[in-house]
Amino acid sequence: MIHQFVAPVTDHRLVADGIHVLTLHAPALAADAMPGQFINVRTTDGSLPLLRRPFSIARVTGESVEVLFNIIGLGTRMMGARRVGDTLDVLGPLGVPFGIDSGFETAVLVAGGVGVAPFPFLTAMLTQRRKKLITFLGARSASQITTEHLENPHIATDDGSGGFQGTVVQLLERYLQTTPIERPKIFGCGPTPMLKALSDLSIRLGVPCELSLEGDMACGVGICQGCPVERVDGEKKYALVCVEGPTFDCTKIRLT
Amino acid sequence: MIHQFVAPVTDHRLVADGIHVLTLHAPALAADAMPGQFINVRTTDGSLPLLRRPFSIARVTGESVEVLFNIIGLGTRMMGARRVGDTLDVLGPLGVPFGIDSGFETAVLVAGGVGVAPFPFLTAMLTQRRKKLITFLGARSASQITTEHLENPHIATDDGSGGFQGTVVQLLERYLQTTPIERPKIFGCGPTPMLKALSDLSIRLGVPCELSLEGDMACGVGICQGCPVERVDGEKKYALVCVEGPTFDCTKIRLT
Amino acid sequence: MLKESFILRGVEFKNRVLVASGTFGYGNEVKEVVDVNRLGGICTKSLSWKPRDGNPPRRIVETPSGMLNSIGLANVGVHAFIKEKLPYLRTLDTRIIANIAASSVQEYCDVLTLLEQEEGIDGYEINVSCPNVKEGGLSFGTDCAMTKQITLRLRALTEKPLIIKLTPNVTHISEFARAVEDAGADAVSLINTVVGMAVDVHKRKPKLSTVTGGLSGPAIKPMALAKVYEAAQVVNIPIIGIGGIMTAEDAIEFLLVGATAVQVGTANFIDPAAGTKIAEGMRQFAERQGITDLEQLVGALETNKDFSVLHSWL
Amino acid sequence: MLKESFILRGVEFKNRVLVASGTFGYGNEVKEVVDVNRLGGICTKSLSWKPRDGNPPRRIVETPSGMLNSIGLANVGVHAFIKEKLPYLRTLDTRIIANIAASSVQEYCDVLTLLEQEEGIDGYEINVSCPNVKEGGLSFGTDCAMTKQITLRLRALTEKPLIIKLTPNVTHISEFARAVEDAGADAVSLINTVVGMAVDVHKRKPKLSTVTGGLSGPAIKPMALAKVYEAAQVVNIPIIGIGGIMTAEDAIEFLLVGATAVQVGTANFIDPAAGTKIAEGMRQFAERQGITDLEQLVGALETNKDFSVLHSWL
Ligand SMILES: Cc1cc2nc3c(=O)[nH]c(=O)nc-3n(C[C@H](O)[C@H](O)[C@H](O)COP(=O)(O)OP(=O)(O)OC[C@H]3O[C@@H](n4cnc5c(N)ncnc54)[C@H](O)[C@@H]3O)c2cc1C
Ligand SMILES: Cc1cc2nc3c(=O)[nH]c(=O)nc-3n(C[C@H](O)[C@H](O)[C@H](O)COP(=O)(O)OP(=O)(O)OC[C@H]3O[C@@H](n4cnc5c(N)ncnc54)[C@H](O)[C@@H]3O)c2cc1C
Ligand SMILES: Cc1cc2nc3c(=O)[nH]c(=O)nc-3n(C[C@H](O)[C@H](O)[C@H](O)COP(=O)(O)O)c2cc1C
Ligand SMILES: Cc1cc2nc3c(=O)[nH]c(=O)nc-3n(C[C@H](O)[C@H](O)[C@H](O)COP(=O)(O)O)c2cc1C
Ligand code: FES
Ligand code: FES
Repeated sequence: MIHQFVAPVTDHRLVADGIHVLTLHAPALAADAMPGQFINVRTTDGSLPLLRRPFSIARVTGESVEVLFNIIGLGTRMMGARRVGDTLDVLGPLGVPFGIDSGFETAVLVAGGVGVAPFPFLTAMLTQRRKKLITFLGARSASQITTEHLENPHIATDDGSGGFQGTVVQLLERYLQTTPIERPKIFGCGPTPMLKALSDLSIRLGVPCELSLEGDMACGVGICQGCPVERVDGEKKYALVCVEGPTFDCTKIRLT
Repeated sequence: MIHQFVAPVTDHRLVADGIHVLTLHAPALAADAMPGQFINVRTTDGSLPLLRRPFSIARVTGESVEVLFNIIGLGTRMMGARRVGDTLDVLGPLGVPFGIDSGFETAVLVAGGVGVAPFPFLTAMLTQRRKKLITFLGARSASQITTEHLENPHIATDDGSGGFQGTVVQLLERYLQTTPIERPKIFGCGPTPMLKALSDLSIRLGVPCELSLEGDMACGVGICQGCPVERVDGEKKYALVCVEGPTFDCTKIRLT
Repeated sequence: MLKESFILRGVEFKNRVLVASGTFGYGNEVKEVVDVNRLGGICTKSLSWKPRDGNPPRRIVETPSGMLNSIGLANVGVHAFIKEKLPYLRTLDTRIIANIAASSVQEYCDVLTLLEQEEGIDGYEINVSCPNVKEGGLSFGTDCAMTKQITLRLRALTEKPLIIKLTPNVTHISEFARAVEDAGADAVSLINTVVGMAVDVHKRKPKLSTVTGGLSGPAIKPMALAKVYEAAQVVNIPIIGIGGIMTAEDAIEFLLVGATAVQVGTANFIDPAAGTKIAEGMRQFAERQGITDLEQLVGALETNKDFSVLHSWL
Repeated sequence: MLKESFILRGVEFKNRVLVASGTFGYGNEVKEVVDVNRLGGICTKSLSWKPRDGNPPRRIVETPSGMLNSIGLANVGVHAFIKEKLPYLRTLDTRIIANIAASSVQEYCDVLTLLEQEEGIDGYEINVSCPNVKEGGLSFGTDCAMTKQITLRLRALTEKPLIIKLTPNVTHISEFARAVEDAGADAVSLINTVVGMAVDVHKRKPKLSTVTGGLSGPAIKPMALAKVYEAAQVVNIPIIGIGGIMTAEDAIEFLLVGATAVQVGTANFIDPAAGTKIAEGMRQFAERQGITDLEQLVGALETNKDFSVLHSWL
């Protein structure tokens, strides 16, 4: 069930270079949310920026919900300026969660940049379900990486300042070449080119893979039709990222 | 000479209920400004609010300039959120200063609400010139009154919570009925209806009077033609508040 | 007690705030966070004969205080609407306006005729901002004769309220308003979105897949008010004002310039309850002003008659 | 070395950023804070035959990411311009475009003829968004035949660059662009302001004394880009893009959709040095992209040819 509410900010910290985590007191959201779902946040009272901004639910603890983000433009700048005691107008939980219940033994979490956002929550829920976990994290450099609340992290950086030098998908591919994984399922989140590479790899290897997509959203609830992603087949040409996703089986959609 | 510069905020305090004073380090402005002049301030980097906001130069001390304001809408809200260390983009000094050099012995300063803004600076310059000073301050209630850096203050409040109950112009009129003033000149600043009443009174009494007008401004420098005030006579119908004012001899303009 | 309602061809709307087509889906998407029964009415997403996939991404671009969209009228089609969406809408205690889009006059007629057979539709709003395929894709809505013809044809097919939704992308919207009034429309609604575009300077490509799209939101409110005011000078049928309405004050601006009611569009994306909050805000405003019937605000703008809207120097 | 200049009828402009009429006065108001010689050109405030007082206050209203103005073309008149303003403008090392406004075709001709006798004017920009008194005050600029006639008449009077400034308040701006091209204009500039209004709900009055006014600023940029793009599809003469340009990226958007140069308007009020900063930003952008001549950006938008600007579904 979707809630709309004004949540007080109870904590705001930096967990890595430029990576903010805001904690919101949001009991109804905390009760209903599942990993992979997102919230749509109003970053200002005025009309600039006009639209809400979508953020993954990064972690749920008790009655609190965390969001993890970096500063991209005006909306995230407004979020980054929020202090303890300020509030945020939130709509959520939205979207289809990751499929975490069956069909795999080992969850392989693959994040590009702030694509790590949904993974602390996912990690917690998978751990509850006694799944094995391996996490692959990519970023431009080591300072931008956070491994908080993640299991078994492996790191790739573009500049080689930490872990493997290269992309996180290259790192994953090398890992899989050498290390057998028991009944794996890949969960990916990050920029679209990375997701495309990840999708290609998992299809090539025949490993099931779910991706959390980004997309331009106006409403976040299936009304505006603003967030299409092309389907591989089916009678409808597009799926809506906000209500049919943001998580998709990578074989069902075509990334461009 | 007009300057455009980015000034650091060196102090921000409340001097009365809802009345903010920001201190800016602005040496060139401090050197050139005269009382009655104003600055045009960019309150945000973005386009909301789009236009600069005009503020009287409230006080000059060394290389610092103060502005005094209350929060009306978005622009002043952005100003009120400025902290020490933040900056403001400023254009100024702008406009024609008060005439302070000749033709009077006693300066009668009359302020409605935040119309008090230009008077600390004016008081300092008049004191330098060894003029006598009396100050009349009006506000809704006593908590909104500041007498900082003013001489000989008399107070009127709408709710009677301080001084005379009534308008500041009524208070002035009573005062003048009982107290002879040597070669007076009235300096007025405040909302237009108050200025109109003050203008009527001074014309009736034959006391010279200069008013500092408000007006909707886009440019503040005489370009946009957005800030007309009707002239009493002359070949041109309107004067521009930003460059021919904001200070005007009350007999030269028609307030509506 | 404040009278909030208004009547269109005998159909009473409980208040003057409707939600605009394309910005409230089919009424069921946000039912958990909005009491939709407190709306004056719901204009459905535009319905075409066949379902439409819509345009390729990117369909949405934010602009200063506005947004561009190029949805391509993605909609389930009128048949699926009747089967899947209408049953829910019928359960609501608010007026349901079916908004119709089409690429030929015949398609408009076909969709309306089909809907005429259904219970639960209180009226029609005709989206004429659609490409006329017979005329090489030129928009019906920028062609006054076509707009009139559509109105005439549809008027003959229904006794329900018929609202023609006008596009602002014309020189004199008042001509269009008058033409559809003459053709028997019960009301005009305006404005639809304003043609606009945005460019990605790094990719050297339009941000929207279709190059241009429709601008909506607060950025267009000044323009929308001027269009409604212009139309109000010439027609006697009610006008429904649309464009950038975010607050009750915005809505009242539209009433004052001559709108009988308003539609709230983009604001629903920012706050799904925008429409009900605006209706509530209008009640509060009316109470503060001692108004007993919102009709007292309609066209109540005092203007200095020395100046006229169209003829002034800028 | 980046080539920034462009040529109009043999007159070279040092760069592609001009300041728009009415937003930079007569060039001398902000000379202390802007190096005006770093501008590509200055379009003067519109000049009419007689001085004009302008409209009564209120003339300026802020709107979301935009502003409405109803100045009423307050200007010193062409005679005072020649006597009082032109001597200073002559001292500048930038192009001076005299913008002309009038209420009859004859007045346009008279003003231009008078200016033709003066040194120091590099070209003319014709503001056709003026009321035609003979036609009851209908705007010249929304009447394609009138716009063409003005162009023809003025073309016969000057060998200097003649730029016709088009209004966006028309259905198909491309028709107007083509008409003035046919009539011999050297360029079109667009857009002038968009008709808009704002209402004071407490006073129940329009905020502007003239009811409606002209909307400018970032709010209109998407619309301005679409109009320039539309015009660029049909004319071969240069287009000067105007509307909501605040940054170098904004200016480059206009170049990409087909503008040869741009004018910066409302931005000058927010930052008097906006024009020079935008010119500088364009240089930096070009350098980063390895562009040697800004002309390479003009019309360089890559569009998917399956979609066409005017005919898409929204
Ligand atoms: C379902 C979903 C979940 C998300 N979760 C997170 C999260 O947990 N943490 C996080 O940091 N970010 C997340 N994002 C991305 C986040 O929404 C954007 O970073 C944010 O909207 C940017 O807003 P802004 O106003 O700061 O930037 P803007 O000023 O809007 O944009 C700046 C630039 O970034 C581009 N941009 C903006 N939004 C997006 C987007 N959604 N996708 C791609 N490019 C974009 C713009 O085109 C522009 O060029 C998520 C997005 C989606 C769709
Ligand atoms: C020369 C000059 C000097 C000024 N000096 C000071 C000063 O020292 N201290 C101070 O507090 N204020 C001063 N003002 C007024 C100040 O500029 C406005 O309060 C400010 O612009 C409001 O901006 P905002 O964005 O907060 O409000 P907005 O959102 O712009 O406005 C909120 C409401 O106030 C009205 N309003 C806005 N500006 C004005 C105005 N200038 N006159 C009348 N009504 C207005 C609007 O119409 C609106 O209804 C001065 C004005 C001028 C012209
Ligand atoms: C995403 C989106 C989709 C829209 N879809 C439709 C539509 O299907 N039919 C229609 O007549 N208008 C449609 N509109 C136009 C709105 O109904 C409304 O006329 C316009 O957005 C202006 O109002 P606003 O500024 O309040 O949004 C759509 C607008 C948006 C933003
Ligand atoms: C206050 C103001 C005055 C203007 N005066 C004129 C004018 O005299 N003549 C003219 O052709 N355009 C005039 N314009 C229109 C601008 O030149 C420009 O076309 C328009 O503002 C759009 O550009 P912008 O969004 O960058 O401001 C004026 C605009 C403003 C805001
Ligand atoms: S964001 Fe509106 S439908 Fe997906
Ligand atoms: S504010 Fe622009 S002329 Fe006065």
